[in-house]
Amino acid sequence: MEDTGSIVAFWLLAALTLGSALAVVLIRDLIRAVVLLITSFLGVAGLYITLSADFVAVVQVLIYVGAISVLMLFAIMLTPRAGRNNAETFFRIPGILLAGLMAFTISLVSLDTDWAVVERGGFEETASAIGEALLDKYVLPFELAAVLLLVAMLGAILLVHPEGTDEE
Amino acid sequence: MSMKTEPFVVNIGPQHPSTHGVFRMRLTLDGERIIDADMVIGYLHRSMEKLAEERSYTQNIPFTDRTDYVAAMTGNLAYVLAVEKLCGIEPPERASWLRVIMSELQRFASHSMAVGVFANDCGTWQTPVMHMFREREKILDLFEMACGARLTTNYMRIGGVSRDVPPEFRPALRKLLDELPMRMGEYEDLLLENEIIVARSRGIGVLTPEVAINCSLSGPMLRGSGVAWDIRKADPYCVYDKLEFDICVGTDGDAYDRFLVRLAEMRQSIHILEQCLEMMPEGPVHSQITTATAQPGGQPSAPLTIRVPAGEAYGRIESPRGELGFYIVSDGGPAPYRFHIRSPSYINLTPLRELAIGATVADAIVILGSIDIVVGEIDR
Amino acid sequence: MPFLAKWYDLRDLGNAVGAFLDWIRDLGGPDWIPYVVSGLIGIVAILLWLLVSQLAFIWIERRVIGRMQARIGPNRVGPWGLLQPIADALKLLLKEAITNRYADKPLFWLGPVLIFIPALVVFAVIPFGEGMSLADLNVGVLFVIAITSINSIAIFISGWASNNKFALLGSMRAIAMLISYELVQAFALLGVVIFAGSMRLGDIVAWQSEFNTWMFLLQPLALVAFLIASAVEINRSPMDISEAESEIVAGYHTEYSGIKFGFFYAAEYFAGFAVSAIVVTLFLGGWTAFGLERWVPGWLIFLSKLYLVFFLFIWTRGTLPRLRIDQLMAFSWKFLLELLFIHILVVGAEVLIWHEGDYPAVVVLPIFAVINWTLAVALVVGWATFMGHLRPERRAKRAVLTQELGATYFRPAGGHGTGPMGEA
Amino acid sequence: MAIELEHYLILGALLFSIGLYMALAKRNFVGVLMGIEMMFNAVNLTFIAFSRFPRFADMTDAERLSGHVFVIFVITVAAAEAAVALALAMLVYRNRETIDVDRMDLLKW
Repeated sequence: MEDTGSIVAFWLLAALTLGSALAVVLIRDLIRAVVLLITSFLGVAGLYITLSADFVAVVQVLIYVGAISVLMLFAIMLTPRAGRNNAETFFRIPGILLAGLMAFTISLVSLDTDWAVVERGGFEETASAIGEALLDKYVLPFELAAVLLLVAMLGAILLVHPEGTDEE
Repeated sequence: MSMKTEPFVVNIGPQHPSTHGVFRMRLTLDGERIIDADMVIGYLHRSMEKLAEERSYTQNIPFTDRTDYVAAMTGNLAYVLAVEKLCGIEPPERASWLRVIMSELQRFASHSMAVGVFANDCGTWQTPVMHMFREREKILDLFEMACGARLTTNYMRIGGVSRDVPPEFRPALRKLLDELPMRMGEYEDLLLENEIIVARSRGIGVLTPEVAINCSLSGPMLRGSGVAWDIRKADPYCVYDKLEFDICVGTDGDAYDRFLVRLAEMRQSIHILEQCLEMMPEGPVHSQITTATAQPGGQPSAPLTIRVPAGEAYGRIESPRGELGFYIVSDGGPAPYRFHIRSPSYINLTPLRELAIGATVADAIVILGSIDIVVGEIDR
Repeated sequence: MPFLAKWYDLRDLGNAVGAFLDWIRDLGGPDWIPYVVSGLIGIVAILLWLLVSQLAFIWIERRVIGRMQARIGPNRVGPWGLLQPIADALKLLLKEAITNRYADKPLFWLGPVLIFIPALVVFAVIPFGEGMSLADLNVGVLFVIAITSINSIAIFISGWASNNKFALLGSMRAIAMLISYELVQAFALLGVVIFAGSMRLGDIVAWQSEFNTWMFLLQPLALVAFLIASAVEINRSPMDISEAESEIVAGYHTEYSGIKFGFFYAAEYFAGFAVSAIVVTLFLGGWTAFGLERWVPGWLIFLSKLYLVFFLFIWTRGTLPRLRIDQLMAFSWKFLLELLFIHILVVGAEVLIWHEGDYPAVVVLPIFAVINWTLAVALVVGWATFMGHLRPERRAKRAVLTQELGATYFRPAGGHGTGPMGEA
Repeated sequence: MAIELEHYLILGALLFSIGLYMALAKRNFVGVLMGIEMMFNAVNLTFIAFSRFPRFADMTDAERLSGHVFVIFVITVAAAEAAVALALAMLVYRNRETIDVDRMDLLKW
């Protein structure tokens, strides 16, 4: 990826993603943190597009931005007395150490390794190929994911359903 | 939603698009469900009952315009009936007929407001209200013809009405009556049969007849619960005993039935007005002014003060909202000793708390709309 | 200038843009400049068109609803009140934009801005005419669904940041609705995608033009479901529950005034145009109209269809009452989704039969249309009956007329009785 | 400077570390969940990056796209996980009126 557009796009999106991720850590107010997290998700979706993964990018927007963040907002709103403070526990220092170590190690390894990449260019179209793969090669995981989603949905409903009330 | 949330308090009103004035509902909500409701009234209190004790009997008539400002004619009528009962005055025949015409026109106008606003509360974007206003305007034109005012009519007088209707009144009313049944058909098709209004109001705010009677409700509220009760039949005043009409009752006692009863009563009003046009006699319109009067220029006016013997009287009529009664105590002086209004809007609010609890916010608005309050009458 | 040469061909405004770009390319300079310029031209054109359409439709909506409500509508500012929208816009600009003291200020500002994004970005993938699309993505349909889901975030933020109970209630309602109807929307579009075999909006239009049909003729149920879901998406009556005026004042934008309210107001129109554009593209043949596009510019056909669809939303607003939130949710989960499941199954089977058997489209498509229309009617009627919609306590009725003073006609809901039950 | 695989890997590593820190150190349950989602995102990013920059020249496009398929599964699982986790948070909140992880120390409801 050597054209100017890709390079500019990568750096901009990387800055957006990491910047808002850092802001999520630092900001105190939980609602604002979720809003920034959404920005971060959108940045990741943009990065997917630079990697010519259009289907995954759109799915990222649909699921992470449209669904999971809304769920989080709901959870924050439905727990009003829990406080909206996004503060750290006493794990702060070990957390920083561990995370720093992790970042350092992975970065070092990825820089150190010879990835022997073959430049193959981006994909022409991913959606149909992914669809075929899902329903052909990966049909069992696909079905399992469906079952998992169903189980998760039922579980979530059962968990939050107030005891002693019935749907009319 | 069945998700459990913290209860929180919402003030619907006093400034709110659908509290029909300055009425306030303090709702405690669990999500969208109402778990407690508090009615706060008094934002439009003008101390009418006390003020009336300082003014002569005739001077008090304009007050009755302003209690229920959506139905001023019936307010006038109930008051003058009470005073006439106290004095033993019998108004001339034609005056009684005019009173019936005016109160039925008023009933139609008031019910069309109630129906339109109810549809608004169900969420139509002003359309039924505007259409209802079209008919109401024509009725107000008739009022203007008869007494010069449109909203606060001040038409009834103790002993009759302020003046006879002009000659063009009759053809105008005739024209209106020819038009109204068609409009009513339209409203019944578009509102009564409307799927969404049915879905929104059926089974909402169910009042059983027992509760309705125990809360001493009256008017469409009571009839919506299936109790066939109408002062015009039970205690006929003016010339209602000579007229033929039906009591319209609902069968489920829900918001839809109250709405339904109002629409049906509008048809009955048309029926009554038809009979009035046929049967109304000529003659004087005030007991103390014997000549059948000509028009404004040379018209003698009714006396401004009257002597009322000591005693008490209760005059009641079927106003568009229910039993409107005036309880007058006189000590023989120029002003009433006690002037009490039994206002139907106020009493019809009694069951609102019970109806609202367990409903959703949207339902509460529909229920309030089906009660058809006029804040001026609640607070007086 | 040489690029003017091709302007005579109004059938495709892309020609003019292409000529302009060629001219720029000929001037030299880096190769990315034409890309940027073409993108900018597209964006500016779409924005200008949106603004003009919006101003026009504010006036049209007010006049039309005025007619529907037996009144005249705006008629004072300019001839026939035509300048009313401009006066309104000026008023909104000059009004004080109040920020509630306890509002979460950054988010309060963010809300009106964010609400624009989905409505505007959707237009990137809409083909206005042949080749007149800013970016005809190959996942266009999915993109549309994904982008519109950002709406719920914007609404939540503005409702939350207002720190107002009505706003909070409104945004809760809005999100609950949007999430339920996103599914309906996706399923309605799935049928279209299955038939057309592509998620690219341009391909779907081409498919409809190739087989000389409009998608709604083949899939009426999908169109109806999508229209309903769109009405929810853009908060149009009878689904304007999240800003229900008679209940929660103005819902999530209760606290907004001045130009910030103007943003919400404008975004509502933009979103309306966006869903109308999607409906036109996917169900009504886009910029094609059975060969008419050979004589009339495609974008004109597209725009006239779009305005007609938008008129439909105005019409419902002028006529229908509002549903209750739980009824609307139940309608999505218990009615539309089930119907769409069956619809998808049938559509899938049809496409399978068609492609396996390799039948000619002229024979197969009319048969499919008949099957799908019959199925749609049967499903709606059948499911409504099954859900008890025809039970007497859910139908309209008339008042009982009686002369019998003091009788009680009350019968508990669901019971069957006619005469008086006893004396009161 | 051209963008290579390493850029994406380091970006992923940084995002993962931020997520890890949040998951470890945040007090609020939703904060922890946000960290976990961020980690998912970081992993997904590396998957997509590896799929874009393959190691073997003879891989077919379908084989390269298995990374995308995996990401789809990860997103599915993340959605399911978020739903259940937030339901759990609601449940904890209902019983304890808090969703701070360091106060969920009863080992029972």
